[in-house]
Amino acid sequence: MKAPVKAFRIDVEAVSSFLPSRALRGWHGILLLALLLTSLAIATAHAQSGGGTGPQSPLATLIEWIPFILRGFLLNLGMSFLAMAIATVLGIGLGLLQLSRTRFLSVPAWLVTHLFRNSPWLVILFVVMLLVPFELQLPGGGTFVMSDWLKATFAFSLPVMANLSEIVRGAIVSIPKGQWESAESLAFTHGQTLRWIILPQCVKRAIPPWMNWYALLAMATPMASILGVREAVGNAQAAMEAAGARPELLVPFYLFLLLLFFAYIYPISIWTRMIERKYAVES
Amino acid sequence: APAKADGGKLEEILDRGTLRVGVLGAFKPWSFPSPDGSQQGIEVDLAQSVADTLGVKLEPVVVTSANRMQFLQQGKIDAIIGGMYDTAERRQVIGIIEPAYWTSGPTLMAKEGAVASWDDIKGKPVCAKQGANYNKQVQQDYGPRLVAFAGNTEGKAALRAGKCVAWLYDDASIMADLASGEWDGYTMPVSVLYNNPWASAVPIEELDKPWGVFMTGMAYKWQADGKLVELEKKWEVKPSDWIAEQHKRLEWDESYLQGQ
Amino acid sequence: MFELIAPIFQRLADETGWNFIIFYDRYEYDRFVTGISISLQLILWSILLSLVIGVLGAWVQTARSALLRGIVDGYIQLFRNTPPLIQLLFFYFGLGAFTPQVDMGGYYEPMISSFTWAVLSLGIFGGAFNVEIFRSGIEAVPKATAEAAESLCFSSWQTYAYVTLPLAFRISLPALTNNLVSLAKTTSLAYVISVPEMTYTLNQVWSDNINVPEMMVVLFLFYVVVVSLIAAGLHVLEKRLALPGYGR
Amino acid sequence: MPLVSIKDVHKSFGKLEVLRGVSLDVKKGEVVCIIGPSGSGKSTLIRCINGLNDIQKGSILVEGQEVNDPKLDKLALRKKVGIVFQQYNLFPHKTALENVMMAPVKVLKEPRREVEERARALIAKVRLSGKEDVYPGHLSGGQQQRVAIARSLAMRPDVMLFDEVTAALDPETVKEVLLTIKELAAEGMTCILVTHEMGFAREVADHVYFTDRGVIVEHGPPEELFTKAKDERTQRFLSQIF
Amino acid sequence: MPLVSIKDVHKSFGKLEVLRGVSLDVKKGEVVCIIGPSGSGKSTLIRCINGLNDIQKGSILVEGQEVNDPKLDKLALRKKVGIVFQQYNLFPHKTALENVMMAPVKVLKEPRREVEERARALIAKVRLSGKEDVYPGHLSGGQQQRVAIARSLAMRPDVMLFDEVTAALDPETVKEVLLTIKELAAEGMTCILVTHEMGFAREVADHVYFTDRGVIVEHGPPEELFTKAKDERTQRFLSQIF
Ligand SMILES: Nc1ncnc2c1ncn2[C@@H]1O[C@H](COP(=O)(O)OP(=O)(O)OP(=O)(O)O)[C@@H](O)[C@H]1O
Ligand SMILES: Nc1ncnc2c1ncn2[C@@H]1O[C@H](COP(=O)(O)OP(=O)(O)OP(=O)(O)O)[C@@H](O)[C@H]1O
Ligand SMILES: [Mg+2]
Ligand SMILES: [Mg+2]
Repeated sequence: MKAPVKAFRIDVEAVSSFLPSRALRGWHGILLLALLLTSLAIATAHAQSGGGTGPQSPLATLIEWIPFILRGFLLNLGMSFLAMAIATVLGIGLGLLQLSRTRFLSVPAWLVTHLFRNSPWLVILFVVMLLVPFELQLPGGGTFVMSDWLKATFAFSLPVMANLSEIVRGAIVSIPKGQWESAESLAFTHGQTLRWIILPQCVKRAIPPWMNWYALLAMATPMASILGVREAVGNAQAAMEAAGARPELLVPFYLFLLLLFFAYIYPISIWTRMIERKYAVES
Repeated sequence: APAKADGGKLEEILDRGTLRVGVLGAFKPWSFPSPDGSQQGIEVDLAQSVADTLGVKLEPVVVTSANRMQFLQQGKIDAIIGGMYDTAERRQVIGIIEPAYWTSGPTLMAKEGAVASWDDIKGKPVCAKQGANYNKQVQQDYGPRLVAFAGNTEGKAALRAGKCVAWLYDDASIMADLASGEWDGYTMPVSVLYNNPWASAVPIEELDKPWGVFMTGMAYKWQADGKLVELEKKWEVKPSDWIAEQHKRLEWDESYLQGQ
Repeated sequence: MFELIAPIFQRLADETGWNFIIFYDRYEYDRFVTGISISLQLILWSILLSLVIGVLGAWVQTARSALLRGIVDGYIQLFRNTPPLIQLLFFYFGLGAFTPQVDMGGYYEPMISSFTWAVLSLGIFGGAFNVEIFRSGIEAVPKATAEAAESLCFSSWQTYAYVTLPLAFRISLPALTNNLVSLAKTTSLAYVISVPEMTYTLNQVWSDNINVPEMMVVLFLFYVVVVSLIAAGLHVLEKRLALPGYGR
Repeated sequence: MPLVSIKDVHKSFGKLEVLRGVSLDVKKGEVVCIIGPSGSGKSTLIRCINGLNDIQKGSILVEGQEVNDPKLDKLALRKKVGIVFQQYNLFPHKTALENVMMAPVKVLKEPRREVEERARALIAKVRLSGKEDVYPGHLSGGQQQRVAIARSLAMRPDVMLFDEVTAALDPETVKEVLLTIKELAAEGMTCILVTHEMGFAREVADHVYFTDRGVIVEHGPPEELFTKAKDERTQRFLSQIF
Repeated sequence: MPLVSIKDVHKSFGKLEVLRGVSLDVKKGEVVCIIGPSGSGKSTLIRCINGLNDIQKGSILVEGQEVNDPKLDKLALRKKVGIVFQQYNLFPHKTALENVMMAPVKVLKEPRREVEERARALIAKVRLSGKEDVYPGHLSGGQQQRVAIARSLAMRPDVMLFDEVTAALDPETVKEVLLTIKELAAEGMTCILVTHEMGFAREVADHVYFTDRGVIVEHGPPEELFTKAKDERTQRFLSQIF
């Protein structure tokens, strides 16, 4: 057996030298799984088209509708970007409020954080979709129309906001107290210390979990289809209906959706893990 | 934005140059997407006829049964032509146009020989659509185990996969499915319950203003001049007795002109 | 129970308009109770299945065979990186069409009900995370401890079962708590394949009775309570299992 | 008028009385060392001087201004009083130069160009020319500590507090840091030092204070205190050190 | 026939040759000590004896059975050969008693009642009566090490291997552990010990082997080896130790 000290050193080196090959493996994984999935989709489509009486093979139907589904997927992407932006802004604010010294602010912030962290996304989605009005009266007198996808976007941003709030809080708490003190002794105000000293140091720690939550968020957007938003899943279902609701369409269509999301999310996961390791080695 | 006080909705539409009609997203053959993403179907054609008559462009807006009334109230759409039942509660919030353009009620679709009457579904799994307003009634009257899905596609797929004994839905839609040739071996074994007309609608304050009156005229014309009969043929829907009857009743007898 | 609370909520509805129909209408009450029971069963079985998968998967990941490890790795990546909603739909509609069924005359009593599909799908989804959690737990168990077991004649399976796993389980508990809580929340997705669990049931109730806000409150409360109970239970377990003398 | 004047200061953490009536004066240009056993309240005293800790009783005047006056502008105080800790606490996400420049630029809003010039001069003064663009993580402990000193000096304080600035360093790098402080003292900077380096205290201090259990037991010029301590506790402490 | 017979064993980790032809015989009831500088292959040798490491060349016979025979039942071998490591490696989730009982109950499927009786006797033997229900985390290092010895003995081995069992202990507790081993040896248990405790080796060993860089440099009865070492390396090693 290796001596413990040595083993530790070897491990650290192994991790850092491992990075490129790890990434490579990741790309291999994508290729393999993508191949597997497409071949599966094609195979089922073919196998079933043999006995089918429909005018068109399932595969041909799928290919005909792919642009339509992809257009829906663009909405998934759009919703995920926008929701993440909202969640980031609100999450940072909420995280800071949680640390506020006045209990008037910190207690409600804590409550909001934990309420949204502990509720299922679907339930939050229902709440926002059904209880938030379609039109918001703007203070300026105008009205802001909340279309379904916008409301869904807002709904998705809430649980992510709550989790980011916890991440921000955790990251700030983990900054050594000495950083606050030395900034204070250099005449930085509380706000300046936060803005210039603490938050910049938190960013690095928070990036991997932030990306992780983005991936989870992007994977949650199909839920909007339940409430009629025409994103990828909703479009795929509408396409199946338009193509005659033939049961042999289900496997290829849903497989295609799985593949679509996998192709988008998997690289993000790999990238997240690479960044995580890089920071782990650096610190 | 709310309608202008003076000219009303009709003027607003003409000024704007486009007509926004709320239609359902995946309701074949009334309104469903084509591969290029645009909507098509019977209701889209009806909406198109309104736009053509006004000489404006049609912009179909996909709505859901849950949000269509709010959309109309908020002015996001000018009218609904979206498989909507005419009910007393709805008449309180939106302007339901008479006459209706279609009629339908819940019925069952099942494999031949599986179900003979409504009483046969007691205790058995029946697929249904979430949010359909007759679900609870059917449940209480006939006692099936309702398995409700968010979309028609899933509900019908569940029927096909044998996950339920029948599919509880509007007869108009079931007849269209049966006529499509995709459902060989399936029938509509029971009569329609609580038959109900489908009506188009305008904002309630417009009902007696030019826009509502105009739509009433359109709805009358669809029946009288055979537009609906024609659309039944175009979309291969099993001709409905009600539409044929309405057509006969409302078609203006022009025979008196012959003697002149 | 029902007799006890019904009058109170009936009065509440009459006087304030707060329509908690599930507490005073027999039909809705029965639906609601069924919903709770189905939801709890769904959560319980999904969690159990995910744990079994996690344990087995993590064990396979310690195996020598690169093929086996590759398969488990592929499984993890596939299920971690696709939306659970689509997984559910795929399992239920896609695979559900190929599974054996018993002909009940016109309809088939499927061997695998929608409830079972939900358990399978959610269990496999949650399991993908558990495998990784247990694996890192196993990696954290000192190799020497396992070696000591080996030198005491434990077979590799016995070492895994009696030494590595119990220790790895303790190390993994905090991460496991997170994942199981999140899995419990994800069970609400079974709604899309019409498993009459809580979200589905209350959704039916509010579409039939137009009392959305009231039912939303009930729904929120239900999940907050369930999630807190699971988390609290696991915390107790964590305390109970804490290795004596090894402070964290 | 002394630059820093401490009178009968009392300070408790909860029930623990850490300072029990400490008085001490520091004149401009003077170098004062505080020595004493661990836990005797040296750090607490020094932190009170720049307002990081508040006091329960007594007064601390810096240039005639009461530190503990709630109406006092803390910013003005901290501009006058620089402090360097045992843990150097550089900002790890900024280079050495940026660490030095940060407070003048962000807090005092001085023009960047001017501050940069001064910062480079300060880095040269602590003998770290060439390390301007290096991040703290890549500097040795002694180098980091010298950057911390430069960072404090960049605010142009009137008095510098040093709290065991070499305690966390290896003997190798201790010297560099002490040398820097010695030069500073030679240039006329008013310094208050807490230190365990008796040789160094003896060499640079104008006056040495010995604290124990929250009071000043004895004080005087270094030769006197180190060789002819009157108090028995002082003698015991010094005998242990050497 | 010797109980353990090692002949010309070669063992490499990758390119590193750790054992380069080691031969050694241990008779029943004999106590053998292996000493030598760090990295000379002592642990490796001992681990080879109970099959935790495999070898590249040579043969290791335990009771006439070849350890490295792929057909050999490792379980049977390990029942015969107990081993105690420097890191005591108790199972932290089991009490002392459970640690001792686990292998006989789970692996040998012996009846619980019987095993428990034996385990209690063993715990008494290593002088830990009263600690049966204590978890390892609450035992001192020396106590843990003695539980580890009892745990090995519970399998009723024919020979015990000890690999620097006292190296991680504080001087206080070293004695207790050595005492336990001494008693064991006195009772006639065959023991192979790797140790740095020369005094102890001298006292208990029947035969001492000195290894360096993967070979046995010299061996003999302890008085001889410790006082009249012939090899220059042995002398140097011994002179450093004392
Ligand atoms: N923030 C605090 N809360 C509670 N007690 C504290 C705090 N800071 C310091 N103390 C206590 O006050 C006493 C004096 O601490 P101080 O750090 O001033 O001693 P010191 O003389 O600097 O010792 P050292 O030489 O070890 O740095 C100690 O008993 C310490 O535990
Ligand atoms: N699993 C392993 N892989 C690679 N090298 C190893 C392994 N185990 C031991 N070694 C190497 O083999 C050599 C001999 O190690 P061994 O542990 O047998 O020495 P030792 O005589 O027991 O030393 P010590 O007194 O320090 O315990 C060392 O150089 C060590 O680094
Ligand atoms: Mg101190
Ligand atoms: Mg060794």
